[in-house]
Amino acid sequence: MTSLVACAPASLALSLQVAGVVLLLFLVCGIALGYLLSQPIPLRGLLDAIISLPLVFPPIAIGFFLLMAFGRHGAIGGWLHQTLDWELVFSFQALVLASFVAGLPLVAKPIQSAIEGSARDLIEAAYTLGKGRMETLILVVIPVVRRSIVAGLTLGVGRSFGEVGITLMLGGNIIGSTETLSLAIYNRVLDGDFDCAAKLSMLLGLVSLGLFFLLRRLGRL
Amino acid sequence: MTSLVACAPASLALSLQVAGVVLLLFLVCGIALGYLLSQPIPLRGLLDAIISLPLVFPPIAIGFFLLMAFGRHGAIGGWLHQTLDWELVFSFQALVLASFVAGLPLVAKPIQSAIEGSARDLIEAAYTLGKGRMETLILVVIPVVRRSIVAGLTLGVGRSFGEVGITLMLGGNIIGSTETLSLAIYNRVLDGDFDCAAKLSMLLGLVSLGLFFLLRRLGRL
Amino acid sequence: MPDLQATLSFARKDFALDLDIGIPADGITALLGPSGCGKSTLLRLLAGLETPHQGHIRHGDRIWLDRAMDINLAPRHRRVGFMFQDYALFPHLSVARNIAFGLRRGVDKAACVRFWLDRLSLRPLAERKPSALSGGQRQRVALARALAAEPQVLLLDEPFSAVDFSLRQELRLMFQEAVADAGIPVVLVTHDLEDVRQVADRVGVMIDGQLRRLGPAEDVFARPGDAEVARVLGWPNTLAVQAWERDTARGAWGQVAASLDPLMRPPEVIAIHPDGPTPTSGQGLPVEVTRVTDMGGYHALLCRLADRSPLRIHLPKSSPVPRPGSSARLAIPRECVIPLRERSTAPNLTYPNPRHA
Amino acid sequence: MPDLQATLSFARKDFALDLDIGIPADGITALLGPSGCGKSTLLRLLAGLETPHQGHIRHGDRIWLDRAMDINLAPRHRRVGFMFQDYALFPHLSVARNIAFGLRRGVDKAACVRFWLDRLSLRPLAERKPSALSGGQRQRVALARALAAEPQVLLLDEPFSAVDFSLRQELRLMFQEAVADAGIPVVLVTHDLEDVRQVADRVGVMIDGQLRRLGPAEDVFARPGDAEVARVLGWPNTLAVQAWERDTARGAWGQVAASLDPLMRPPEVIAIHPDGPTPTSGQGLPVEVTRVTDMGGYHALLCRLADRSPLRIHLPKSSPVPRPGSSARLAIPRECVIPLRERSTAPNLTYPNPRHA
Repeated sequence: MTSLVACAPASLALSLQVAGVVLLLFLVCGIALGYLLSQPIPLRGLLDAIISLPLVFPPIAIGFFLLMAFGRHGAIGGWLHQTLDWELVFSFQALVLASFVAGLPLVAKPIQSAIEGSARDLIEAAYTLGKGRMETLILVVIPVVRRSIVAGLTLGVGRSFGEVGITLMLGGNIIGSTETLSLAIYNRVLDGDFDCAAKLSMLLGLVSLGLFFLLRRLGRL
Repeated sequence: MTSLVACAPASLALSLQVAGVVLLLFLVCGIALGYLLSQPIPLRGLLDAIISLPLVFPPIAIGFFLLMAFGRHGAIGGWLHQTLDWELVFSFQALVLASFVAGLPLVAKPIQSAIEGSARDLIEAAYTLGKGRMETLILVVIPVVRRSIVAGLTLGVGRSFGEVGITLMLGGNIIGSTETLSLAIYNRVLDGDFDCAAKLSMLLGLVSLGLFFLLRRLGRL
Repeated sequence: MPDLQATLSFARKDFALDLDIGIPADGITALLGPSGCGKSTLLRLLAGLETPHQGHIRHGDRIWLDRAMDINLAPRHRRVGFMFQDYALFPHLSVARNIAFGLRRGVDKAACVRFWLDRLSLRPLAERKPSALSGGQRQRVALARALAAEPQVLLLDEPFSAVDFSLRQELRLMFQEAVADAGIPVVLVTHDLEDVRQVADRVGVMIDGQLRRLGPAEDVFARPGDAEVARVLGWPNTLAVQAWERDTARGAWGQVAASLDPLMRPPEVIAIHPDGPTPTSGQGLPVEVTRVTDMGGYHALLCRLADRSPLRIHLPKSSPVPRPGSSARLAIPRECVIPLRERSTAPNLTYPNPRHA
Repeated sequence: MPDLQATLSFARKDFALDLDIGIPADGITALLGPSGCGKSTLLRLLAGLETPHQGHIRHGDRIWLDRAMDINLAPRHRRVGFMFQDYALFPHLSVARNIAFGLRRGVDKAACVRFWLDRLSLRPLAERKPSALSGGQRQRVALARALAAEPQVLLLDEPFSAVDFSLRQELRLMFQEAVADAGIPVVLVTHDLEDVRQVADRVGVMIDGQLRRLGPAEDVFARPGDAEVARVLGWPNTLAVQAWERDTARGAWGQVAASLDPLMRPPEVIAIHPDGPTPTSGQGLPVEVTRVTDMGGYHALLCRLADRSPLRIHLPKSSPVPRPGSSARLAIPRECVIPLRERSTAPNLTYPNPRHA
């Protein structure tokens, strides 16, 4: 019997760090995008399509395209390397990017449809009562759709624990550096260490079950 | 430049076969479960929870638990091995099971909410007009929510092309046998064959884009 | 002609329904009540779309529901024609196919559909989908669909509320003629007094899940029984009485002379009939006139009493009309003042089924 | 007191709106029309919640919208009080906070909220959330919230439709008193004639996205202008005329004597006022009486004419009433027969703004 920490020395902390950073990103971008998508803005259809794409697009393919773009010879990666001498691929930031891309539609879309479903009249009422867009967002939209915001964040963070496809490609599954909890389970099974794999699966399962019941209480599953 | 088939000799056919079998399964189980979940049946909450779980539960962990259950020493796998001399793990059926588990909530849940949203009155109307449950399903429910059924099936099949986590664990990523398109891309990148990986990613991307635009036309994304 | 008898108890969250109702097979019974009183739930219970916690429903000699004996006929075996508030037409079927949907086996489908298309003037719309129909047309299709299935009971939930005002009169007439010779119990739930006045032979009033009054329409309108029911029936002026002195009722609003039934417990409320009071230069109830409306055959005066509570009276065109904004005194004839309890506690205000009376 | 003037063109899918309207700052203007006529869209255009394709809106001397000059004031700068049909109260805020939401800067918040709580009898509900209020209470909160923001124009979309019938009279009075001294243009959209009769000083009738009639309430009710408008205003009897012979109008329904204006194009429709006709034993229009209803002050007769089209007449309580189901003949006095065109084509039926007249 090996202890949990001995099974995957860095993975638990790494997954928690990724989840934490992604949660902050979702808190800002998810709410902002959900609000934007519910409003009649120009190019809304395109923005919506880009955000929604990962719901259907295979993660491995997304990961590959991101790898090509952010790799040292890619369009964005090359520029980053030359100007900032910074390489995103196979780093902590790559893991965050993977989780962010995979989870963003799960955060923004429920917020969008909650606003469209129950806050449209209220937004208009706030406008007629003299409030601007920003005041309306803070005073009306966020408090009214708070349950959907929590649900969206839960789904998004849950996805970050489970994400494999993009993470494999962009993170590289480097033990001790970009080995997340999910990948650690896979690696332990490959090593034949089923005892560790079971422990890590239980841990991940418990976290997910917690998120799952939170979502059901919010009425969003 | 290598041809697509040379890149992954069996993967394209394998992914299409998995998608086809899973589509048939979804057509029966997805609609039946969507209808059941929309009706006031006993244990509905539990059934709903089991079907919805993969939306939050990490695929690698699901894969691990299924591997334990269906492996030669697992509860179900051991029985299958002893009575039928059949081993599911690392087989074609394992790939189907992986896609089915991952995609089922994406099929059943939209059908359920479409029925709850727009067919509830119609179902009751059919009952008062002398029809039973089965007649009502065929004469009223399926025609009325057909757009949601197509959308659900599209999402489910799309997921089968992109599934990695459960497939890795349960299928084993055996080249020539359980190497799906998504896994083939991963394997080519590991081999450093970026040319092949790009071609396969483009292929997978085109299929997914097709499904994606179908879904947007159905108004479901 | 089998009647419908039901005794039902039903509870859900903050709502409870508890009543006993008998509906004969001739004429139309209208159920009125404030929103949330349980009118629609009652219809759903009768149709079998909800199951009561306790209860008994009998149609003629046949038992549809008996919780004690564990009998609960499925909706499709009750043969109830149910018209939903939004009509619930099948959107993927044409008008003709909607009407044909519930036809019994052995019926000549084409002939039956043709009959109902003609009966409700729907012939030119036979091949349209419901989405291409107006509100009034949908209403007629829903009625034709319900009646074509030869129901044993017809239940209608707000049948005219989704229809434009100017069409309602014609639709009410069509409805009346279509069900006139059906010879089945017909129950119509509505919140529109005009519906009730125009089509109902019997009126039931539901408040808080209870049937507080049921009887022939004229009788219910003339003698509502208590003040809550009177308000539901559109009686405009119900004033709380704080004290009785001999035959005079007093409140913050003023005082009027009234005839008291010595056997009755002192009434808590008086209702003032709008048709009797007239402005007077002598003694009378002081009011402030807020608005005068020409209603065609008469003038409607809206007034405020001393405590600002409203009073509505109707003056014949021949009488002089006070100016809006002016003060006036009203002579209130004693026979226009009806003393009422706020809420009747009599055990059974249900009007007995005429067949058993 | 600045008035509101608007000229608007707006189109969306199968709906187009095209009109010219002037609303003075005194009294209440009610807009009536069948569902889908564009009443609510007009309110949204005035508030700036929708943008017209062409148009001009002026409030007093200030231009709110001018598409030609690319001026389009945002809703929050128009200072329009808008009452939504479902009230759109903020569910997470108490009644008091809802009312305080739109208060201008520099206003004594607590005092202003207290004033409006008292004015609309909401004081005991100040700390409740909207979900704990009844329909009528929500309506009052929505009105208080709109008025507390000191709007320059007040727009109300079906303000009484979500309220139980028996409360509407009192709410209408409260509404009238609350806006009486505001001195701003008030526009109320409704489909309820009773709303209009009780609160409106001016009436506008919209049909198919056009303002077909606008004027003082009595004037519009008495002279609707054409048959479509008359039906919206609740005139019950409009009959299509197939032929005129001297002063007699004929149709499949029968014939009646009518006075023709020789300058007018031959009218396509006659309207029969329900208050004049009486049963006669001599010559008259043959009808079948379908229903007789006691309306309190009079009897309402619903009849079918020769072609089964309905006719409604009101008889004083003193006259004898024919039995339902019987045939009768009606004497129709010439002054009760109003010839109308089905649809007026006069270029401008808009009532001129009193300030410019």
